[in-house]
Amino acid sequence: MARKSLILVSVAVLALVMAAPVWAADEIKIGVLYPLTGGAAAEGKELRDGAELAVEIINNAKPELSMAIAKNAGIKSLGGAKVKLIIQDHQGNPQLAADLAKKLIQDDKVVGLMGAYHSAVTKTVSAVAERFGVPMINESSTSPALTKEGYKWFWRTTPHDTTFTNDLYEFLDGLTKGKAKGVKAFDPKELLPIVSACEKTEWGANVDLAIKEIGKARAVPVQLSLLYAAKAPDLSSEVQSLLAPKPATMLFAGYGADAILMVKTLKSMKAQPKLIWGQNAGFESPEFLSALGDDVNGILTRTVFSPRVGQVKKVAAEVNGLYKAKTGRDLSGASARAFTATQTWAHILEKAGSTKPEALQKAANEIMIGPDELIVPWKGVKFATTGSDIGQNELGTGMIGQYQKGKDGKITLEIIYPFELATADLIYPFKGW
Amino acid sequence: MALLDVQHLGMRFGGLQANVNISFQVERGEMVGLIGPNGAGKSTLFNCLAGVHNPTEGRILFKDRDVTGSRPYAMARMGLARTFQVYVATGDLNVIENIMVGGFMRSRSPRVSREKAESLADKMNLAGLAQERVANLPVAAQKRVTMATALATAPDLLLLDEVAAGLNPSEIEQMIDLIRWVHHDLKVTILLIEHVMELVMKLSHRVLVLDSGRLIAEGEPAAVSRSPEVIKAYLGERYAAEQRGDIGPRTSV
Amino acid sequence: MTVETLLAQALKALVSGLTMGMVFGLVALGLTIIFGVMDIVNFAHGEFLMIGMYCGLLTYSGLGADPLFGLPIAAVVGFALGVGCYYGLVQFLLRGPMIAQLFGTFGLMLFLRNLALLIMGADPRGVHHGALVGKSFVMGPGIVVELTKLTAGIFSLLAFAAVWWLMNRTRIGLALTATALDGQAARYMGIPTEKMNAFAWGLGGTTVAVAGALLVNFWPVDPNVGLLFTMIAFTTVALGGFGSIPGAAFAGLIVGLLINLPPIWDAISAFSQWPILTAGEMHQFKYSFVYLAFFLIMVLRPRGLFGWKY
Amino acid sequence: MEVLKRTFDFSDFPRTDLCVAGAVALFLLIFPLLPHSSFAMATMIQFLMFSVYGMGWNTIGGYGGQVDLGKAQYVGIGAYTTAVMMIRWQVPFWVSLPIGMALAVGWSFILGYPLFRLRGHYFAIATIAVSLVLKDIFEAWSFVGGARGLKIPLRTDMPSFLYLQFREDYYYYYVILGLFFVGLFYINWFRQSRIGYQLRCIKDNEEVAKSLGIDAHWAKIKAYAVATAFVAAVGSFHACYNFNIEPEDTMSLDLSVLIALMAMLGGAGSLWGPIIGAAVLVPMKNYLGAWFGAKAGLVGLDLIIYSTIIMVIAAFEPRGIWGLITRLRESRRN
Repeated sequence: MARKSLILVSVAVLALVMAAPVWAADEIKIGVLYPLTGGAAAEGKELRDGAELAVEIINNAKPELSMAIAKNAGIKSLGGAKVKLIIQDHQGNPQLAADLAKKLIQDDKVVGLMGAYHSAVTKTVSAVAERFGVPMINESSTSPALTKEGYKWFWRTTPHDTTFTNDLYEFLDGLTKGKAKGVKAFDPKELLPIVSACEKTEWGANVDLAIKEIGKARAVPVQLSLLYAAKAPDLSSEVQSLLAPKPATMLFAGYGADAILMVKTLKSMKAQPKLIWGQNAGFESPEFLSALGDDVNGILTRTVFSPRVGQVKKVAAEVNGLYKAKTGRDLSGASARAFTATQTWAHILEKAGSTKPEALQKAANEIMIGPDELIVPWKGVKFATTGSDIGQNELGTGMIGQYQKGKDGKITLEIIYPFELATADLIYPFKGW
Repeated sequence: MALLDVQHLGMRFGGLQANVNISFQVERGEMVGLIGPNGAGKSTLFNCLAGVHNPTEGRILFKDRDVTGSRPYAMARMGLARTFQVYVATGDLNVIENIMVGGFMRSRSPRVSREKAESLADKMNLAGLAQERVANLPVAAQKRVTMATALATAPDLLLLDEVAAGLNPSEIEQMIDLIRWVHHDLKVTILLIEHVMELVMKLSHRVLVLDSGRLIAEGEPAAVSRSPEVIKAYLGERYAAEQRGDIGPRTSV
Repeated sequence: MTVETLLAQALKALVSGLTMGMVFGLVALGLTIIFGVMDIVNFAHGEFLMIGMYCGLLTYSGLGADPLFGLPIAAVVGFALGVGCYYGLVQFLLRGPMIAQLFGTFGLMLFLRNLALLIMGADPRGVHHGALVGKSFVMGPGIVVELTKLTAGIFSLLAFAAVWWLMNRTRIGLALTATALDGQAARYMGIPTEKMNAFAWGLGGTTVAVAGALLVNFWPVDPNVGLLFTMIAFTTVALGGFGSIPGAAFAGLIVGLLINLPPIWDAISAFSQWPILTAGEMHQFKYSFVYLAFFLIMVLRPRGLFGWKY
Repeated sequence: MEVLKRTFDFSDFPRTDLCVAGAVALFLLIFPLLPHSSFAMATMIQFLMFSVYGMGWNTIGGYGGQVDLGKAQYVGIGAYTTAVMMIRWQVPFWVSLPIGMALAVGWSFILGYPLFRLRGHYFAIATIAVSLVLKDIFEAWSFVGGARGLKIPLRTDMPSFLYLQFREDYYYYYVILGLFFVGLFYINWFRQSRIGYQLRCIKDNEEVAKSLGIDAHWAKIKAYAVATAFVAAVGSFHACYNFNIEPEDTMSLDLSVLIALMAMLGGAGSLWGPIIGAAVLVPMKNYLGAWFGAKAGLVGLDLIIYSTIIMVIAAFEPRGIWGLITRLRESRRN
């Protein structure tokens, strides 16, 4: 018995005391945390593919691309060192993500981190990065609270929900003034009342807050807002409440299956709003489209990227071509943002000329990437160093897209905001199901 | 004053009147038998006394206090212990630990109750089985364990529930000696509920007879066994009794 | 808001609650059959539902047929699954204590869910076309009834009647009841209790898998969908009393009505602004009402509303 | 004195067990000095956390035989007490730890009274239900951050033992290791104490227990409170270790089930069971996930293996791994 236990113990010891793997010296390792399994696995794969494409472009000279990172192979100021991503799967679990972040920092000795999609996970990982003084760039978590901590080692390239919600109200305002392509000006009262429903975790609760506060400040208050449990079998009572004030504008924030169920329930209860808008995530994911089919026609979603950007940005079309050749899919909001964050890492490394944390911190705070470099339709990447949003990219902007069924019967996400980038006429009012 | 005083006790389950107007007393130091045919209401009465059921009528005085409707654990703490017909103990407690649990009622200290349990086990011929699980023991030993456990609570009155059922004649003899020892040496008053007449007749100072929920006779064993009421009550069971051959008063019918 | 709108909201909530309640009852039916016969709570119940849903989905996406043709397929798959789980796992669990049974079926739940993940992937999927898909009809002023839910509700009534008939009026049902009341006695009477248990699992699996194939006409399906229904099914079954078939039907309705309270509250709160829980906030506690009602009824009546087993 | 003696009295275990236990204790003490990966360190901390959770659950679930699937709510109470007090009033961890335990225990008394009127499956499901109600309340309660949760701000004076904020994990390791040993010795006292024996008797046969003067209802409530104190303490630690808590991760059904599962698989109702359960399941979960999940593309395979092991143990040795060891030992003796 004793012998057996001892064997068990020593096996456990061996399993735990696994030495950290050793990597070649001329590689710059960046630790990446994405949800490759679990509820957001599909988005996780998009993110990974986007980041890996960026690394390919960084590490190989691709003079045909009009991007700084494509000019030469590797990071020039570091003697052409190659970037290597070490990708870990956090399964959407904040605790596991924190453990993996520690592993990346201490065992793999990465120079920086990138990730982690879910706002709740990014929150935990950014705390680890801050504790260890390791720079972290976040590509796609949009909870405004993440940059309210005053962290010195956390930067976020994507615009956050306050920006997106501001965009939404800008859009509604412009819409009534006749700025939207194909729609004449009309009485703003037509868009009232506004109702909203958000799923109740970290992210949805923050979106709910932003929608209410910004609406109030702009004197278009939300009449009814509610939070619902995403892991629930039925949304009919929520929809009944939402429909009670006969809403013209309906705003949503949902992650995955709940967003699909919400639209199905709206349809079954014969909702007739003029406008349905979703705050990305569940409303922008590929399965939203595949599960609902034609039912999405006319629904709006906030996004940061659509293949249609290629019509107005040459570099976006070029990168999208490479991405499609590699994966067979178009770039999505997730993959485009992962690409941009990886690109930002390359610029920071180039500027720092070193992999020391302090040099990277200084470079990140000083960096300025112009709009021509980016595939996303932003004004650039420049991080705030003062104010209430430290580490936030000040030049990021959002977009609003609309699912539209084309003549060929295929559904595409057309850009309708910013108005100057619009790729199609807005379908307004919502035609119903 | 009587140790146990039952006054006009009645128990009704829905439409079924299991006990009707039962009154009797048990004096300190007595050994009383409670008999009756199947379905006479013995178990119901027993459960009322032990606090399992709350009687619907009448009251129970124990040590001059009204204990009607007290919970089983409260009855036990007041000094009324009981045994179980079938002592189911499937868990991981062994014999000595089972007895210890009884001892814990009077003492917080594991050392004190272990010593007490060991001395009881020794006296009740359980010392050799101390480390066994109760479920693995033969019936006779299980009966001794349930008695020892009850005795560990240092009761004033011990209710014995069919301690002889399922035992062979020689085991019954041993059980009789054991009960005498408990009564005499430990100075515990005993109320026996029993099917095995031999045991009741040999041990009891006084016998109570229940039939159809009523107390139909009370008195010394010999007198009760001649009572016409009692004989009539057992007539219905006569066939079975002849088969078993364990009913004493049959010859006097 | 006026009293009329309040009444209209209440009526809508009532209709919605009753239809949803029948759906919950249908989902819970299989659980209560299994519990009734052998005192075992099946944690994997929701996963059986999920498998039924995938049967419907694959009929649609794989064979290109109406998802309703998946119903018989789901019935066969559900029966095989139930019987397979019984002989492969549950018969061993029955020998152990309750805690082993709980964790055994919990393991089964994890197993089936992750098997589905491995095979089907994580994406939620839905059906686009079919006789029931996306159809609903208006019943009176503003009351909309979803056709899938209504069909499931009618189906639920039929299933309850059929199972009640089976349990009370047929030889096999009487044998099941005998097994449920006293397995050992039933064995002495020559009832093959092992087979009866397996049959109960098969029957439970069939009802829930068929429910799943029906629900996929409305609900999107992903490997985690089972969990959403499992807790509701548990409370429904416990509320009605474990093992009670009419109890499950009745408790399903109660649960359905309880989760439709928030819209009524919204209408009421329009009359005056309450300091806490203004319109909309009640939805966060939608399921708490179910759990609280369950807890209170349990404490006041520990066998459940119709329970005969403790 | 007797109490103290019993706390450290392991004499009823065979010598081989004590040798193994001593070796493991030594290993745990020197683990941070051995070469290790930080993932291993994080795994060890989780192992210790789940051991203490399991030891707590074992009092009511193992010794008392009441299948409690709602322990996560007390993890939440402990975690939230510490986080709220630290954020709002700068109260040190060591002060909020006992307060959190006291609050959780108080709540457990309120809940325990009605809960223990139920038995068996009804009890198990009711514990889940009340736990989910509390989670709903916390998700809506803005004072504790609602669904957005709470984040403990990083201090500038790290390492701070008072506020339990460290950069390196081995500090946390030794804190939780301390809790682990305190818990282990407490349980060792508990199992040999009056309440310990009484609970085991209740588990055996409640009728018998009552006839021996045991107020079974009250004894269960007491054991439930002890279990609660354990998980609330680890909850407080969890808040400081993670810096960041939400109802979703501290009060979820998953956590409740995991706590009970580890204790049960290791061997409910034995001193070593919960520790063995955590030692097997935590590394398995973490490392299987790392091996199969992302790398091999076999999503879900890790949990399939994991759940198969759960099913096999539940089916063939309901007393868990410790039961298996006991059985092997008995068969060797015979």
